Parts: sequence; C-alpha cells; structure tokens
Amino acid sequence: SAAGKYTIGISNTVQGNGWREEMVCAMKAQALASGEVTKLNIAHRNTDAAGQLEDIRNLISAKVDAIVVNPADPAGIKAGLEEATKAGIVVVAVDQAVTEPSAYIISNNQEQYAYLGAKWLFQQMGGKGEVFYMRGAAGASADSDRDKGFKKALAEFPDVKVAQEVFTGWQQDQAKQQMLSFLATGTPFNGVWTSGIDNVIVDAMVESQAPLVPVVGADNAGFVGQLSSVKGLVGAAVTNPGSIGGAGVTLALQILDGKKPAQQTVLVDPQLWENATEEGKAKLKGAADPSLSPEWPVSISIPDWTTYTKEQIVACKGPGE
Amino acid sequence: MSHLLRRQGWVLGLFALFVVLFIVTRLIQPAYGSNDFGSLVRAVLPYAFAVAAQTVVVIAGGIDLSVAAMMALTSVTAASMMAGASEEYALFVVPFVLAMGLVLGALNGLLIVVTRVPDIVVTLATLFVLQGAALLVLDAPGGAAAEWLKALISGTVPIPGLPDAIDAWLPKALLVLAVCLCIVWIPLRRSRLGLSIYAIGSSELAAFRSGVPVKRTRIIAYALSGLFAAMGGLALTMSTGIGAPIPGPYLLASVAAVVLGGVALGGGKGGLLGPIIAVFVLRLVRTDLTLLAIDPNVTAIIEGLIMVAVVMFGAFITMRGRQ
Amino acid sequence: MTTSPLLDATGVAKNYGAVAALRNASLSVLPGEVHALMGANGAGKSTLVKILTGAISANAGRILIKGEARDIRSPAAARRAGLLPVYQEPSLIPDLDVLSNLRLTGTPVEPFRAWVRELGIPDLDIRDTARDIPLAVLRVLDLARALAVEPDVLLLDEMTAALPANLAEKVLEVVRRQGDSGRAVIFISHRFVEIAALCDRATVLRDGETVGVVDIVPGVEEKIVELMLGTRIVKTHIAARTAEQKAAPAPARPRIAVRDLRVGTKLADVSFDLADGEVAGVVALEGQGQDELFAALAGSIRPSGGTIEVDGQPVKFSHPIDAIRAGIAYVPGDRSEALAMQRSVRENIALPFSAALRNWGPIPIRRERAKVLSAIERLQIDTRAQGEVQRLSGGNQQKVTIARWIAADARTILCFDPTRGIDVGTKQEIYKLLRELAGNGKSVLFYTSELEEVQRVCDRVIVIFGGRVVDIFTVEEADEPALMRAAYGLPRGAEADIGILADPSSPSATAPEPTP
Amino acid sequence: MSTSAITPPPVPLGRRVKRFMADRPLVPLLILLVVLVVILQILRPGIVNERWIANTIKFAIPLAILAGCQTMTMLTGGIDLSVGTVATMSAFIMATQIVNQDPAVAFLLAMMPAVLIGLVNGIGVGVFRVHPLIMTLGTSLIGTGCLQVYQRTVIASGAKIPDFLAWLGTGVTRLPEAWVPSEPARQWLADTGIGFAFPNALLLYVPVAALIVFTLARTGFGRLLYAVGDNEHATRLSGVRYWQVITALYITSSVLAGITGLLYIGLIKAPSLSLAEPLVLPSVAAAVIGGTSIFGGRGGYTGTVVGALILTVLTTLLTILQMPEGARRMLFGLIVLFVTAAYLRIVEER
Ligand SMILES: Nc1ncnc2c1ncn2[C@@H]1O[C@H](COP(=O)(O)OP(=O)(O)OP(=O)(O)O)[C@@H](O)[C@H]1O
Ligand SMILES: Nc1ncnc2c1ncn2[C@@H]1O[C@H](COP(=O)(O)OP(=O)(O)OP(=O)(O)O)[C@@H](O)[C@H]1O
Ligand SMILES: [Mg+2]
Ligand SMILES: [Mg+2]
Repeated sequence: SAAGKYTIGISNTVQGNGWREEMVCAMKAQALASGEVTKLNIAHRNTDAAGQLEDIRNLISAKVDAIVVNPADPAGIKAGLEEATKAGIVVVAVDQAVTEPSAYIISNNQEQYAYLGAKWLFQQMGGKGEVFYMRGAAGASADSDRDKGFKKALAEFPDVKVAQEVFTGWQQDQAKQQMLSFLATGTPFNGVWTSGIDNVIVDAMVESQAPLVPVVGADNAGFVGQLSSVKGLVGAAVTNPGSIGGAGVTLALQILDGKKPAQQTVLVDPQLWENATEEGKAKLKGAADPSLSPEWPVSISIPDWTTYTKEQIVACKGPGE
Repeated sequence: MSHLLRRQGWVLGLFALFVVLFIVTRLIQPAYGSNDFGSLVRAVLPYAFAVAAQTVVVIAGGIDLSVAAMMALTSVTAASMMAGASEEYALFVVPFVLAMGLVLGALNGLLIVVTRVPDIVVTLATLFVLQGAALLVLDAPGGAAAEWLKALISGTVPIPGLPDAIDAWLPKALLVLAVCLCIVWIPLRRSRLGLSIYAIGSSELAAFRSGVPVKRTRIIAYALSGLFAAMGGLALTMSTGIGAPIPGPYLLASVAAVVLGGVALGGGKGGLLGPIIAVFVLRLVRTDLTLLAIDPNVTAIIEGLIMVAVVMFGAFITMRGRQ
Repeated sequence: MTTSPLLDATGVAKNYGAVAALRNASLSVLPGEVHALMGANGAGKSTLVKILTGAISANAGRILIKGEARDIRSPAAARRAGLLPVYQEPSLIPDLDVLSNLRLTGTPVEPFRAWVRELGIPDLDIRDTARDIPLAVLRVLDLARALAVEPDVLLLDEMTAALPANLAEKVLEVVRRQGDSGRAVIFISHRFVEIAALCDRATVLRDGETVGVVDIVPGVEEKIVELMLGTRIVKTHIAARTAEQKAAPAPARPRIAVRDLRVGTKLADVSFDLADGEVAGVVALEGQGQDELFAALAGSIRPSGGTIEVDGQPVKFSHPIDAIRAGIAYVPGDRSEALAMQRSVRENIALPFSAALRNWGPIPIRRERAKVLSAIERLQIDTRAQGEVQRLSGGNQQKVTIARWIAADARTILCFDPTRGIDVGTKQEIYKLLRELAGNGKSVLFYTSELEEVQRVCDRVIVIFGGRVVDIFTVEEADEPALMRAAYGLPRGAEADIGILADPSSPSATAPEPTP
Repeated sequence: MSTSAITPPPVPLGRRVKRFMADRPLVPLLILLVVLVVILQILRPGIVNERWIANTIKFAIPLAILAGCQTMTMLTGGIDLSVGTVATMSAFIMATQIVNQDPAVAFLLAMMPAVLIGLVNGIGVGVFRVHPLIMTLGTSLIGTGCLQVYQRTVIASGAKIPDFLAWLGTGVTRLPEAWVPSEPARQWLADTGIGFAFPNALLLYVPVAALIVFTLARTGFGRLLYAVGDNEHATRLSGVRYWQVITALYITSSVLAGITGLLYIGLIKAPSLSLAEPLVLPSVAAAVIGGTSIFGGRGGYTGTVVGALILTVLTTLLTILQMPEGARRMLFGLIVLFVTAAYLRIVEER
C-alpha cells in the first residue's frame, strides 16, 4: 500500500481493560488498513485528566498531524485540546464527548446506552418489580452519564424500584462478590442492570442456582456467548463498540484529507441485541464470537467507519510494526 | 566544594541525568522548545507537590499513603466551591483548601501519635476515608476553576528587560512551583522545626533527648504533608479546570520519586530538591517515550526498570561506601 | 553546711515492669562541687541521670532545683531548669551535621567551638555529619555542647570511659574548672583515680538505693567499695579456683593461633594462642581494639591482615557461620545484639540449629527440647517468663546468650564482658560455668571490664592497649595493679602513676584522626 | 531477694478480661467477626445461611492466601506489594496457555513469572538491601508491563478457564447425608441450613494454610523469619545468612501468590489484566488486623485468617448498607483503623 503521509497521536487513560485494549487495537488496525498513516504515536496508560493533558502536550511536541483521544474527562482536558488545535492538529474525541468546541467528536452515546438497556429490562420485568443496579466506578464520568440514562428510563416506569445500588468499580471480582452477597440476602429481585461487568453476574447466578432473572449487559464476547448458551437466561447486550477507536482514526483522516463532516459531533447510537425474540436471537448468533477474549466487545467493526478485517484487529498491529 | 559534592552528590547526579535527558530529547525532536518545556513543567506540577508531601513525612521517618486521596479531596473541594462562583470567591477558596489540607494532614499525624498504630496502616485507613469524602463532595468529575487560577500556570513570566527568547523558558508554572515549595520549605529547612523533623526521622531517641517534642513534630510533619497535598490538589484543579474524585496515580509515583531523589525510606536523610528533580526526570522520560512512539505497553516495563535499577544502584553505592 | 543545694532529689524510684531500676535514690548537689555518682553496674546511675534530665519519668520521688520543687517531664524542661546531661550513649542526631545539631538544641556556636578546642580537638569541621565522626570525638562534642550553654548542673555519665587518655585528661581539667566557677557537676565513672582527682563528694548507689554519701578524702576508696558492694563483699582474695580447676599443661597444638592480626587502624599485630581447656582473659580499657579482635575471631568483620589458625589450619571467615562451623561461638557484650527479644527462650537458644540451609525443614522437636532443656538446666535459667526473652531479667537474658552455645556444643566460646550489668550471684554461676567448660576441654576467650574477675576465671590474661598486645600474664602474676598498669600501656614493673598522668605520647594517646 | 509479704490486691474484672484476651489474641478477633456477622444478620435477616457462608469463604480464601504472603514478609519487617501482579500474571497466563498447551505445561508456564519475580525481589531486598516497598513496587510495575505486552500476543487465541480450576474456585461439594449419624441431627442441620456443603477451594486452602502455620511454628525457616524480623544482627551472629532467608521468603511469597491467582481465576472466571490488583491493599490490612506487626518479629497466620474473614464480611456489610459510596468508603477506613488500634491496645496490655 501507499507509504502514507500522516502521523497520528493517540491518548488513552485506562490500561488493562478489555474494552480499551480493543479500542486501541481498532485504532492500529484502521491506521494500517487506511494506508494513509506512517506512524502511530500512542500514549496509553492509567492516569487522570492531568496525566492526559501531559500526554496530549507530549503528542503536540511530537508534531503529530492528528490526535485521537478517549478523554479521561470531557472538561478536564479542554486546555490541551485547545493548544493542539492552535498548533494545527486535528483533534478527534472518541467514546465520550469533550467540551472543547474545536474538537470533533465521534462517540458512543453513553446516556443512550444506559437508557436503551434499562428500558428493555423494565419492559421485560413487566413494568414493575425490583432491579439490582450495578454501576461502574464511582466518580467516573462515563458512569454518571450512564446513571442519567438509567434514571431517565426509571422515571418512565414508576413501578420499578431499585432494590440495591452498588458500584462494581468495573472490576470482575468485586462485581461477582457483590452479586453473590446480594443473592445470599434473599432479597427478591426481578432484573439486573450491569454497567458492562456482565458475564461474572450470570456466572454467579448459575453457580448459586438462583432463579435466572433478565440481565442487561454490554456486548462483551463472554456475555454475548452466554446469551445464546445459558439455558433459561433472558438478557440483552447493548453495543458499546470498542471499535469506535477505529472510527475515530477514520474521521481524523477524513478531516486531514479535507473532508470535514457536516457536524462537529457524530454519535454512534448503541444497538440492543436481546435473546427474547427469534429476531434478536439471530442477531446475537451472528455477533457471537467465541474466539475473542471474553472481555472484548464482539462488535469489532462499525459499518461505514472501519475498513480493517477481523484478522487485522486481532493481530493488533499498527503501521510500521 | 567536597562537602557539597558529598552531600549533594546524588542530587547533582540526578540533575546531570536530567540535562542528558534534555539533550536526548532535543536529539529526538530537534523542534523541542520552550513551549514544550512549559508543558513539561505543567505536567510536573501535581507530581511535584505529591512528592513534596511524601518527602516531608519520609524525612520524619514515616510514610503517607493518603497523599493521592488527599489531593483528590482538596481538588474536588476547590472545584465544587468555585463552580458557579465569582472570580473573587476563589481568593477565599485557595486559602480555605490549603487550610483544609493542613488540618486533615495534622489529623493523620494525630491519629498516628494517639493510636500508636503504624503510620503505614493509619494512612492506608485515611486513604479510604479521604477518598470516600471526595466522592461525597463530588460523585463525578465536575466543578470549575477560576480563570485567574488557570491562567496562573499557563504562559510564561514576562520579565521586563529580558529577551523573549530567554523569557520563553520561564513558564509561570515553574514560578508557581518554586514559590509554593520555597515559601514552605526554605523557612522550614532553616528553622528548628525543620531540624526537628530530620531529627525524629534520624533517631527518635536522640531527638527526644535533644529536647525535640517528638509527637508534636510528627504531627506537624503530617500537617505539612497535607498542606503540600492540598497544593497538589489545587494544581490539579488549576490545570484541568475540574475536580475528579478518583485519585490519580500520584501515590506510587511520589514514593518512587522520593526514593529516586535520594531520600532514605528510613528517614532523616535527603532534601526536597532531589525528589523534585527526580520528578522532572521521570516526566521527561515519559515525554521521550512518547516522542519515540515506543510501544505503550513497553513503557510500564521501562518505568519499572528505571525505578528498580536506580534504587539498586543507590543501594550498591552505599554498600560500597560502607566497606 | 549553709549553702543550699542546687539540686536535691529524694526517694526516686523507677520500675521497668518487674525490674526495679531505682528503689529509693537520693542525691544532693551543692553549688561549686563536683559530685561523684558511684555504684556497681546496674546500680541505677544512668537511670537516675535520665530521670533528673527528663529523658524518662520516675514512678516516685521529689526533685528540688534551687530549693523549688520541679516536675521535669522532658529533656527540654530539664534544660530550662539548668540541668544538662551527657548520656552514656551519644545523643547527637546521627544524620545531621554538627552545626545543625547545635541549632536543634539552641546551642550557641562560638562558645561551642571554644570548648571543642579547649577539649583537645583543634580541627573539628562543624559541617561534618555526626554519623561520620568517631565515637570518642562524639562524646567530647556532646560535652562541649552541654558546656556551651553554661548549665547550672552538668551531668556526665561515664564521660571518660570511651576516651583516649589525652582527651580524658582534657575533660577532667575542664570539669574541675566548672566546679571552681560555682557550677555543679555530677560525675559518673568507675575509675577511682578520676574520682579522687576530681570530686568533692560521692553518692553511692546500690541496687537502686542511695546507701551513702562520702567526702572524697585519701583512703576513702575502701569505704566506697564497701558501700557499693554491701554485704556482698565477696570481692577479696577468693581463690575461687582450686588447683584442680586449673588447666592441664598446654597441649602441643593450640586450638586457635592468632598471628599479626590487623583490623583497620584499630588492631595491629596481635598475636596469641588459645589452647583447649583454657580460659584466656582479655583486659583492656574501653575502645582499645578488643571489640574488633572479638569480631574478627567471630567472623563478623574481615581482618585486614594477619592470620588466624584453628587446629593448625589457617582460616578465613567471611560470615559468622564460618566461625561457627569451625566451632567458634561469640557471645557479645550487649545482650540486645544477641537476642531476638520478642521470641521465646527456647527459640533463642535453638536459633543456631536452624541457621544452615539444610536445617530449614521441620524441627525435630524432641531432640531440640532435650538439648535446650539441658542447657537451661546447666545455666539455671529462670524460665517463669520464657515466652518472651524481653521479660526475663538482665542476668537471665545474659545466660540465654551463653546457653545457646552450650546447647550448640561450641568448642570455643568468645565471651565479651558476659557479666556486664548482672548481679553477684549470677556472676558466680557464670564463672563456674566457664571453668567447667574449660574442664571439659573447651576453650574460652573472655574479655572483662572488671579486673577482679580475671583472678577468678582465667588461666592467662592478654592485655591490649592501643590495638596491640602489651603483655600476657599468667594468672599468678595478674594482680589488679599489674593489670591496670598494663592496661594503661605502662611497661611491667614501672612505678608510674596511672590514670590522669598516663603518658600522653603513648600510642593510644594520639588524637583521633582529623576528619577530612 | 526478699519475697513480698503483701498479697496482691484482687485484679478488677475488666483487667482480668483484658489480660485474658491479651494472652489469646485470637479471641478478640473472633469476637469481632461474630459481632459483624450478627450485625449483618440483624440488617438483613436470613442472610447468614449456608450459601452465604460458602460464598464468604470462597472470597476470603484468595485474600487469606495473599495475606499469608504479607504475614510472612511482614514478620521479617518487609512487605510484598507485587503479589497482586504475580497472581494476575499466573492467572492470565494459565487461562491463555491452556488453550493450546498441555495443562501441566500451562501450569509451569503460569508459575514461571511468579518464581522469577520472587527471585528478583529476594535478591533486591536480601542482597542489595533495597527497601521492600520500593523493590516489590518496581517489580510489580515491570510485571504489569510484561503482561500487557504478552496479552497482545494471545488475543487471537482467546482464553479458557480450565474446568478443574473452575471446580476448585467455585464448586461446592455436598457431604453425603449418610455421614450425619442420626435422623434428628440431619433434620436439625437441614433446618438450620448448616453443615452439608463446603466450598471445594477449602481442599486447596486447608493444606496451604496448615502448611503456612506449620512452617511458621515448626520449621527452621519459620523460626528464622521471626528471628530475622526481630533482630537481624542476632541471627547473623547465630550463623544465619540474611540473603538466603529473604530470597527464599520472597520466592515463597510469590509462588503462593501465583497459586492464589490460579484459584482466583477459577472463582472469577474472567481473565483480566488487573484481576488480583484489588486484593493487594486488603491483604496488607488483613495481616495487620490479624495482629502481625509491620515492623517484624511478631504475629502469626491464624490471626491473619480471621483478619481476612473480617474484611470479607465487612465488605458485604458495607455493600448491603444503603448509603452513598463515599460514606461506605469512609466507614471502611474508619473501621479498619479502629479495629487495629483497639487490637493493639488489647494485645500490648501485658
Ligand atoms: N529500658 C530498660 N528496661 C528494663 N530494664 C532497664 C532499662 N534500663 C535500665 N534497666 C535496668 O535498670 C537497672 C539500672 O540500670 P542503669 O543503666 O541505671 O545502671 P547503671 O548504674 O548506669 O549501670 P552501668 O554502670 O552498667 O552503666 C539495670 O538492672 C538495668 O538492667
Ligand atoms: N514482665 C514480666 N512478665 C512475667 N514475668 C516476669 C516479667 N518480668 C520479670 N519476670 C519474672 O521475674 C523474674 C525476676 O525478674 P527481675 O528482673 O526482677 O530479676 P532481677 O532480680 O533483676 O535479676 P537480674 O539481676 O538477673 O536482672 C524474672 O526472671 C522473670 O521470670
Ligand atoms: Mg550506666
Ligand atoms: Mg535486673
């Protein structure tokens, strides 16, 4: 392919999480597949907004042509993004919105994500009953966005009550222990909403032989597999594609090539794959991918936005590697 | 001169390392200039305060695991107080938050002195308490910072009469850092109190016998640590314009930089300059790793290796010195 | 007397758990006097000094300063009351330089410098870190620091013990002048010569109680000794050793042969033999290299020259385990160096059993118990509080350090002042034990700071001065005056006075090396 | 040497109780555990049942083993912060290697980094005298980095939890009812809901715990750990080579952490790159609550086990409480501090 002409910087602040790893791999794969990128410059570590500012400024120093960033906080990195734009760098935020007006945003709609799943769940519950609400990490902005969506759905179903609200910290072990403790209390409940830590929850219910109630999770490979294989499990996976990273690279390249999008913000709306209907089951079957790591979302590509193959994203190699 | 060399040998070595790294940076990225240096200083800011907070208690023979949580709490407090408030209100917020750090730090010290539970356990407990308090103040990142506070660390110091080319290398953030640290540290270092902090870290018994009020000094050391941590929290709010209730990676970084900076984890030895330079070195290493576009997964290995290698090297030197 | 005392303490008591360090001590010091505080080891002198200067708090007692009742709760309070100590252990902060140490205690620098010069250290660099300064100099600095604030009462705890003769002499001069200028000095020393030359009166402590106050006049020594030892005055002509206890004629090959041993600047050209079945004494003043000699033989430090032969084989020890494998065990003088204080008597005694890698597995409990019990019995260790060694009395702790090597059946035992701070009864048991060991064909090297012990235990005495062996006596020749003279580096038979007037040009009397 | 003629005054009850507890430090801990369980039962009547007990034990076990690592290192005055990384590494490697490898080979591969990190820790601390905190922190950073590099090479092959580990981690075995001698007893047990089932993890844990207790109490190595932490100089004079003890210690600690990782992956069944990290600080807390001195020389494993149980129950308790997350964390910190302080007071009273 062509040698490429752009250097793209990437900044991400959560390391060691399946979703984020997929996102980074999608970025690499898309950069490779596009043939327009000479080099990726990736800052990928566990840090906070201040640390991300540091990374963004380092990328500015490295004179990249564009920066694709998954913001630690929408407002916290405004200054850095502004500096980047001033330096003539194209800035694209993925996964979450940012407040810097000059930045382009291609994002999963977190509020919609929660609303969609919760609404489906409450419908499954017959519009009444108790729900076990398993949130993400206390204090994270994605978590509070999702909380808004959840609360919105809750407001639409006045007979649905929250039996218990816990923070899983997006940690598998903690979530599982919380679920098992909750089951042990014998509190009646009719559904579980999880913020993406889902397969351990199903495991916990199966292991303790508790009656299976509807579960809503994300499209992680493990959970999607469970939705087709665990007998008696009714549930839905809401897509939250990590491949949004690839889309971010595509958007950045389009802008560099002078094809600016109509709007500053492109929202990728989540889809819901449920196993309550035949139609849903078929969708799930198509999406299921047992060869993926259970923590990886199965939606490894976004139509119109990504052009890499599955082999490319799984190989996780960028240009020049 | 030989005194200076012997005493500050480690610090001078670190400084030399920094200079070498700086040259390397220029080689990697010939365009690396004053703006980029300003970025470096701004990145250093919260780490530097965290390290200062850790240094004071380590010199006093203790350790403070609650540094990062304290920064988070003070940061969200400042950010939530300034949200929607006037610019002038921030004039009140800043001293309030600093006082809060001082008091909470003193509380740490008081708990250690009163309960006689080892410091590492007390501060581990307060880590949870402060983190919890931060979440109560703001349950998600938010708040705001006054514009003048944000401006305080961006841009350079215009010194009249100085050519712009030199002026550009004097970022405001550096001035803020130097002023904040010096205002506390220099008078402290020169005072009886400062000596007392070194004394209790060096030998509690000897300090007591020299008339040092050991308990009070320990409490003050933790209070100062709280004060520095509060400065760190403010620095976070100033640079990001928000407060985040989840602590950043400042605890481990502070311990590492303290050790790299030549402050013995047993107490009594070292100064503030070493750890601060160590922070600059560590941040510059990160810059270089980014500039070189090193595989991000390898950077963790490199950072760990640097830490272990430098500390082992230090231990090796002291062993050689003893023989 | 009409003058009222500067300092007047009565009925002072201090308990450490079950140990009564002080029971009923009193001390009254007049302005202008140098007052000796005397007593056997462990009598409570240091404890009294610490109480008077606020370093520890008393359980009972009343302290009057210039006639006023004062409650001294901290060293700082004592300073304000005009009481300044120089403790037995250096109290400069190790990681601070001298100047900072002065600032810490609010000591004026110029007077301090003047005193340091006066005390015989002309070239002190006050930017030196305390940790890097030799012990003897540190003691002098401690004193100068105290002097510089012109205290009303200066308390010197065994100030001269670790000093070379020339420095000691300077100290004595200075102290004398303090008395002359109307201030008071409380002076603790075990050296009669110093007391005689310096002090006006002496308070004698025995088992934590003041048993007498005497004026220092010629010939008062006997009386003081009597007071110090009380009814236990077994001191004299013991002949505790009968003829049979004496060693058999030396066998052809020595157990240990030391030749030209050198350790840094501390020990030079030391040569001697130690035979099986022999107890060889080592006598030396503080800091003459005996510590290094024992440490080198025990494998704790590496000698810088010379040879050590064990059973005719040259050996090089790089770790104590090497010495232990060669059958040489070391009992340090400081119990806290040898014991794991929070562990049980049994574990402490059995510690060497587990040292080697191959013995890390399961412990043969029965065999261990048998060995430990027999050692405990042999030393008659009081095992009522055996769960933690720190709860044992000092004497029993000391016995544990020795019992360890009895249980391990070491062939040679290096005992460094094993009777330091323990009572007369226990001392007798230890003497007996050492003789028994020799009788069983083991060999013992025995350093003692109490000259009279030599007569009771040793077959031969090696006297060390300034890092060199100055003389080797047989037990018959080793009377106290002879030993004392030798210990001061004086040739045998010379009639020079000892103590203050010892020849300043003798090897040890050189000033400590100037620090770079 | 005179015996006192005065008979000692009668000791007040409070002091007697305190002294009783001081001599049996496990008693106050067990009391605290029971109190927590009772509070839990009051807050959520019926929660304390067979299933809950089994779950609590399952989650307490990995914590207890890691706390065992901390106990042993703390006895020598050290600390091992790399246990989380080591456990995660062995878990992750096991789950990914089992896909293509023989189980035995996968096991060996999984334990390799554990041994290696333990060795490096041991040499750093024992030979170079690096502070254990820094040393183990550094190796854990390196380990995490290596793991991240490694995981990229295995994304394609996916991961699998070996059935055996899942059985061990999550399984519960029912004892044959025939083992209970009489029908009424059987009935009673069934009614109260106790005693018929035990978590399979105990099959691994009981021997491991017994081994740790035995090692500390009855082996030369255990002795040396206490002695080295109490007085290193004394052990040197007794012929102990410090570096040998420390190196062996950190290797042991790492291997135990590796085994914990395997057990934990069987329990959680989701390999992730930060699997066991959240257990590190609680493992230190469990050892401290269990009465092991962070300065070395004092403590034991039985207290640690109770400490781990206390923390696990406390976590449940706080989860059940309906209060903001922040308040929950504050409460957790305060309780840990309070328990440690109270416990120190009781034990020091001798
Ligand atoms: N911290 C302590 N804990 C327990 N016992 C102690 C402590 N300090 C001193 N003692 C005991 O108190 C007694 C008096 O000790 P002190 O140090 O006052 O004796 P001393 O007269 O100064 O002896 P020396 O001449 O050997 O210095 C001794 O039996 C000693 O073992
Ligand atoms: N804290 C304690 N707990 C239990 N028993 C103790 C404690 N302290 C001392 N004992 C017991 O009391 C005995 C006498 O102790 P004490 O310290 O009074 O002896 P001592 O007369 O000073 O002997 P020595 O001259 O050997 O020091 C000890 O051997 C020990 O068995
Ligand atoms: Mg004394
Ligand atoms: Mg005693």
